[in-house]
Amino acid sequence: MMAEINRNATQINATIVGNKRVGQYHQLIINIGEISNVCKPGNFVAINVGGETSKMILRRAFAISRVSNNSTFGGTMELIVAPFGQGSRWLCSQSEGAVLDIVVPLGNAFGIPTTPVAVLLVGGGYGSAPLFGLAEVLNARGCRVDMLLGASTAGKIYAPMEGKRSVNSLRIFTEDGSMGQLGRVTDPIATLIEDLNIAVIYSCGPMAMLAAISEITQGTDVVHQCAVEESMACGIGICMTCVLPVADELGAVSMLRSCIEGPVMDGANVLWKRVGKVI
Amino acid sequence: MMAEINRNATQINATIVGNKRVGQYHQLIINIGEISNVCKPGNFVAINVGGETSKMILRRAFAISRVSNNSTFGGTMELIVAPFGQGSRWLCSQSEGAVLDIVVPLGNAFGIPTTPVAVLLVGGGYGSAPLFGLAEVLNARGCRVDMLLGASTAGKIYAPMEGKRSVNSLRIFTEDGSMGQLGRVTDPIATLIEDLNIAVIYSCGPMAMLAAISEITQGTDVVHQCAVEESMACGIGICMTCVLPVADELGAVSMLRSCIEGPVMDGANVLWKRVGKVI
Amino acid sequence: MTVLDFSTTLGNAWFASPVFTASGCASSGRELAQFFPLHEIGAVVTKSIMNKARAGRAAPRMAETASGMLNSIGLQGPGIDSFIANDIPYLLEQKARIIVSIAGESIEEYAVLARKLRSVAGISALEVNISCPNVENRGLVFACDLDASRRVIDGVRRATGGEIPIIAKLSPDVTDVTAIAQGVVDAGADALALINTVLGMVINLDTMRPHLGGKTGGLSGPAIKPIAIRAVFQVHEKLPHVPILGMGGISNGGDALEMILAGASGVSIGTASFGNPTALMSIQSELKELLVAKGFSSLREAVGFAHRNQESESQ
Amino acid sequence: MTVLDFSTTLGNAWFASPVFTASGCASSGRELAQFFPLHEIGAVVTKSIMNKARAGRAAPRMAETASGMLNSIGLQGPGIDSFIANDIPYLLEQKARIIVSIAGESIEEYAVLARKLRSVAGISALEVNISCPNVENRGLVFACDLDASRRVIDGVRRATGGEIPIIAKLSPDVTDVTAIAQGVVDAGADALALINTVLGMVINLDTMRPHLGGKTGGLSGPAIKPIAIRAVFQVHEKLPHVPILGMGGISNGGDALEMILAGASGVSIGTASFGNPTALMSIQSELKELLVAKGFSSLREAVGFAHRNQESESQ
Ligand SMILES: Cc1cc2nc3c(=O)[nH]c(=O)nc-3n(C[C@H](O)[C@H](O)[C@H](O)COP(=O)(O)OP(=O)(O)OC[C@H]3O[C@@H](n4cnc5c(N)ncnc54)[C@H](O)[C@@H]3O)c2cc1C
Ligand SMILES: Cc1cc2nc3c(=O)[nH]c(=O)nc-3n(C[C@H](O)[C@H](O)[C@H](O)COP(=O)(O)OP(=O)(O)OC[C@H]3O[C@@H](n4cnc5c(N)ncnc54)[C@H](O)[C@@H]3O)c2cc1C
Ligand SMILES: Cc1cc2nc3c(=O)[nH]c(=O)nc-3n(C[C@H](O)[C@H](O)[C@H](O)COP(=O)(O)O)c2cc1C
Ligand SMILES: Cc1cc2nc3c(=O)[nH]c(=O)nc-3n(C[C@H](O)[C@H](O)[C@H](O)COP(=O)(O)O)c2cc1C
Ligand code: FES
Ligand code: FES
Repeated sequence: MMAEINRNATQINATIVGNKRVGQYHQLIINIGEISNVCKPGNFVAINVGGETSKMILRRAFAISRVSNNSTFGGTMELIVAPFGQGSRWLCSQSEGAVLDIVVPLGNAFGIPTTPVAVLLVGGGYGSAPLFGLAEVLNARGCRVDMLLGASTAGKIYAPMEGKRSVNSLRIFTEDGSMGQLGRVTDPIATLIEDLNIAVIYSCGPMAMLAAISEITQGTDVVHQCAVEESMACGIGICMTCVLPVADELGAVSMLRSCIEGPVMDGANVLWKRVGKVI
Repeated sequence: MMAEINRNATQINATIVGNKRVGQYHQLIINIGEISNVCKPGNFVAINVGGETSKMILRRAFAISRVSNNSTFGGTMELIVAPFGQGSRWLCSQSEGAVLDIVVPLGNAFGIPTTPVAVLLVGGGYGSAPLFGLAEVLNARGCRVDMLLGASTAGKIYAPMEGKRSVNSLRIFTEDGSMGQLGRVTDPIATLIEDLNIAVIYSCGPMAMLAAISEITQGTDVVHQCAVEESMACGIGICMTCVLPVADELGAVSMLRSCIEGPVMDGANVLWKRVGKVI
Repeated sequence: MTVLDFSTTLGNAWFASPVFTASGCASSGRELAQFFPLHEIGAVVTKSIMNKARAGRAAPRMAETASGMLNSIGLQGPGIDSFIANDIPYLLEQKARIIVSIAGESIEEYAVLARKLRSVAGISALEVNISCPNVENRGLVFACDLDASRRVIDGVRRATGGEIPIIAKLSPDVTDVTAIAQGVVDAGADALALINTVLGMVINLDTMRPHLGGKTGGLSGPAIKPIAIRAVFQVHEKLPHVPILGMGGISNGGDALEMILAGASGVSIGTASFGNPTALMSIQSELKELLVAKGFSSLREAVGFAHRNQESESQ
Repeated sequence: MTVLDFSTTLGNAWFASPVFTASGCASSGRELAQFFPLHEIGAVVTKSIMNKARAGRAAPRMAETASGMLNSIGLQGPGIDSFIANDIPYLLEQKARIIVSIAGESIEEYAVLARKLRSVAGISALEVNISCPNVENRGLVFACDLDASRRVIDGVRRATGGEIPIIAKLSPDVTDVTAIAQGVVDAGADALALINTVLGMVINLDTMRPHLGGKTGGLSGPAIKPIAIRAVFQVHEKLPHVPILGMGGISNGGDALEMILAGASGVSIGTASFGNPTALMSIQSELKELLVAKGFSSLREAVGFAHRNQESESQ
């Protein structure tokens, strides 16, 4: 396994071929040529921000939302970026034609069931981004795919039209009720597990949401594959900053690097209460 | 006098209305509105470089080449910028419409003779920039204005067509002979002083050129007004980094700030040999 | 809307605002007066003054570095007599609050300076810059030597007779800044200023020798902010009742708040003014807004909040 | 075209290139192997290893700062036995040169580590990271205490019997880094590595408490380069015959040359690899080109050139 760390990862100069505002996010389309063939749902990309004279020395990580292998530009990948701080704002301000220094693909991928089972996809904010690409793959495997998306407000829901095609149902929750139902995306999960006989939950979003889902699935047979988001200095496994406390089968806890042993982790093994504590 | 330090200096957001390559330089036209009325030949501007996320924390100083008070954009100033290092390259890469954070006008101005005398203007590299605006003023005073420009090579000579109108003669020297005469701009000065009965030399260019001119004028009655270029952290007199050893009438030497007691200095008073030494 | 009490105190000196200039980064005030009224900020901390006039170090005196700069000025200045005659009256005329920074090459020189300033009206506090080479002890910087630091402050204390608050300005270039802090407080310092610049060097790749005329220089600017925050935090933890004037890389209101939460009762703005002559004004207004937004009703409540807030952490 | 001798030596260890990874910034090498062949760089300096496995500090473990970053990893690692069993064989298989960094909480732990490594074939040198808290002495960092530093190196020296070169890695957080350097060289260090990170802190403005789980962290990256250059210059001036592995903010060939001119015989690349996984490759080729362009025929000629070049200054 170890010899495969960062396998396929390549540092390239890639051109932005699309930058569109979608609600409070930017949808970026980036030309990555043949690399799109080796990107899997769950992988992320690490992008240099700020240019040559930048004081920001670390890359920013973004989940790959979707790849397209035969677009007019050759292979492309799509990112959904929230203009949050200095780095992401810089990225969102780049125009078509701008060239980015990126490392891609990074991290592990969502595990795909070998048999067609019922799965639930849960996304918080821009966390929905990788779920649509994942839905297509699951769909192709014959899985029944239902999706829940949540955010604080309508502008932070990312739910593209085409994405809906691969899902059986899509329900939206906002904390201010400005779109879909008023409430949290985690509210209906317990009921849905029962009603739809869910075998796997795939989730991506804020850590608190992932922890809440793990609490719901705890003690059940439902597998919880969650894409975590720890702050990362390197994205390639050399700095040890992105760790989370994770238990192995025997219960031994270690601090695993979420960049190479994640971002997809088994939610049941993450010690959510001990995140941010010395173990 | 002290109460006048930085008088007229204003910090404004100013829009680039023109950016054109001229030889190895960029000619930038920047809209400064009514401030153009208080800019004098010799003054400089201090410009923030690199934008919000820049690691360059200090402004860059540029001589104001010319101002135009009734251009189509309102008042504008022209700069001639050599894309030398990170800051100036960034500046040269800014497009029309880009907004710059600038402080202008800074520094003192060339002294203008009260009677019409013969003057010689000597520029090295982009140092010629402020001399054309100066020539217009001198010309209006009835002075006979001759000009010498020098550089290592043709691409580093800045001599705009319109600028030549205000000068009686213009001779160009390049060290590689690629334009004008082969040689140094300082070579003909001694002879010209005699032949044209020069009263004042105005110079702007590398420190070595200014020092060489001071050596030529030493012991003569020729006044040497030179615009020096020390590296400046603040440009407004608060940091004491830009100092030069200058003697007063009694011979007492002090370290004067070239940003507020310059950039124009009396070449006869600067202790050129002690620049870069403890005094 | 909350009415914010933005005032602060250093020893027995009261200031309407906690935002000050940093010594050596505002000359004696005149140069900045074109950009904002000097009486609108907390105080002008003047460039460290010595007894005699001084020409300072050879050029080049500065090098820009990544998010910072090195300087090697060498305390150029007109000497205390000229300073008292020319600069203090100007600042008083502007109704500016004045903190005079003094520097010496011997323990006696500091005392002489303090004696001369004791009788000058209108000075709010003395900042004692002990990051100077002690010519009587192999040029060892006072601030790097616990005993020398104490003796300087003790001498200044005797000379002023306790009439003016003494702010001892410390260097971060020591193994344990809290030990020096404790020492100078024991010797009579009413407040502490930290940090002075960090010793650094740049080699010029053209000449292939040290770029600065003085070879080494002091590193300042955003690059050193984490070092400054750490030093202020450590010292406030050890000496919670000693007011601190915090500085090092502050360039916006958020930076100022960070420094205050770490334990500073006031902040000095140095290098930021070079890149932005109106930095003090914008930092002051941003800091006010942030304090209100965070729900503080006074600056004082925020001082050292990062220490008090530690137990209340939820997860 | 000049044929450049790019090789260097640290003690009796020879390396084809002077460009190494920095400890803790390349894990144990595997993770970088996808980006370049590990045998093409001078050596892999592995993450500091302790005797027992260690989980390290709580998250968050990093904060980006202006042109730098803070980290607080707390020496997470698998322990020496696992390291020898799994990581060394991998590196040998890659034909990488190996420098093993060791860290301990007691003088004895360092000696134990050195003894275990003594018999392992294929290790070019030991880097002794003494920037660790000494649990036997109030958690005081070894590197901040002259006597403790000497005793660690002395213990390691005895344990290795002089077979492997010992590189003592120093902290800049001391009043006089040259005194510590002198001390560890006297105690048997063959070479010095400097600098380790600078102690810093960031306060999180949302939580209003220290951002890092471990409160303070180590500052690295371009922000600290001037401090690193100064430290290397000072130490090389005092100990011109002791080889130095220089590090701190090196991110391009020019930075590496600056470090070498200041006195380093080799350079370690840390934080730059986080922003750019192929940094070592580009720095290596840029450094080669620069040395040739400057007219050097060997790396060795450039080492400490900024000192020798000082008298020859023309103006
Ligand atoms: C695996 C992974 C996938 C991600 N996918 C996406 C995505 O699809 N869309 C998107 O908008 N964002 C995504 N993020 C978060 C994205 O990296 C941050 O929004 C971005 O780093 C914020 O940086 P900034 O410079 O704007 O903010 P700043 O606050 O200036 O960042 C300062 C530092 O904190 C780190 N940081 C800040 N916020 C986060 C965060 N939420 N997670 C991790 N590190 C953070 C930054 O990387 C940087 O080092 C992802 C993060 C990770 C680790
Ligand atoms: C009064 C004055 C007038 C000037 N007029 C012009 C002009 O009209 N056109 C023009 O192209 N340039 C002019 N310069 C020089 C201009 O400021 C520098 O070219 C520019 O600062 C180089 O910066 P950089 O970021 O590209 O280079 P870098 O090498 O990245 O700069 C690093 C640091 O060194 C300083 N520096 C580098 N070169 C110089 C220099 N030659 N003089 C002073 N400081 C320097 C920079 O300001 C910066 O702080 C002038 C400088 C001064 C002081
Ligand atoms: C050019 C310059 C000159 C300085 N001169 C002095 C001085 O005379 N006395 C002093 O105590 N500190 C002096 N300092 C240090 C500053 O007051 C301040 O402590 C330091 O620069 C850190 O703050 P900053 O990062 O905001 O600049 C000087 C700093 C700079 C950059
Ligand atoms: C994330 C991280 C982890 C580090 N871990 C170690 C370590 O285990 N042992 C050590 O001696 N130094 C460690 N260091 C310090 C580096 O080896 C190096 O001395 C320092 O970062 C300065 O170099 P740089 O600016 O190139 O990163 C670490 C640095 C970072 C950033
Ligand atoms: S981000 Fe560096 S190890 Fe994961
Ligand atoms: S540049 Fe600061 S005093 Fe002149």
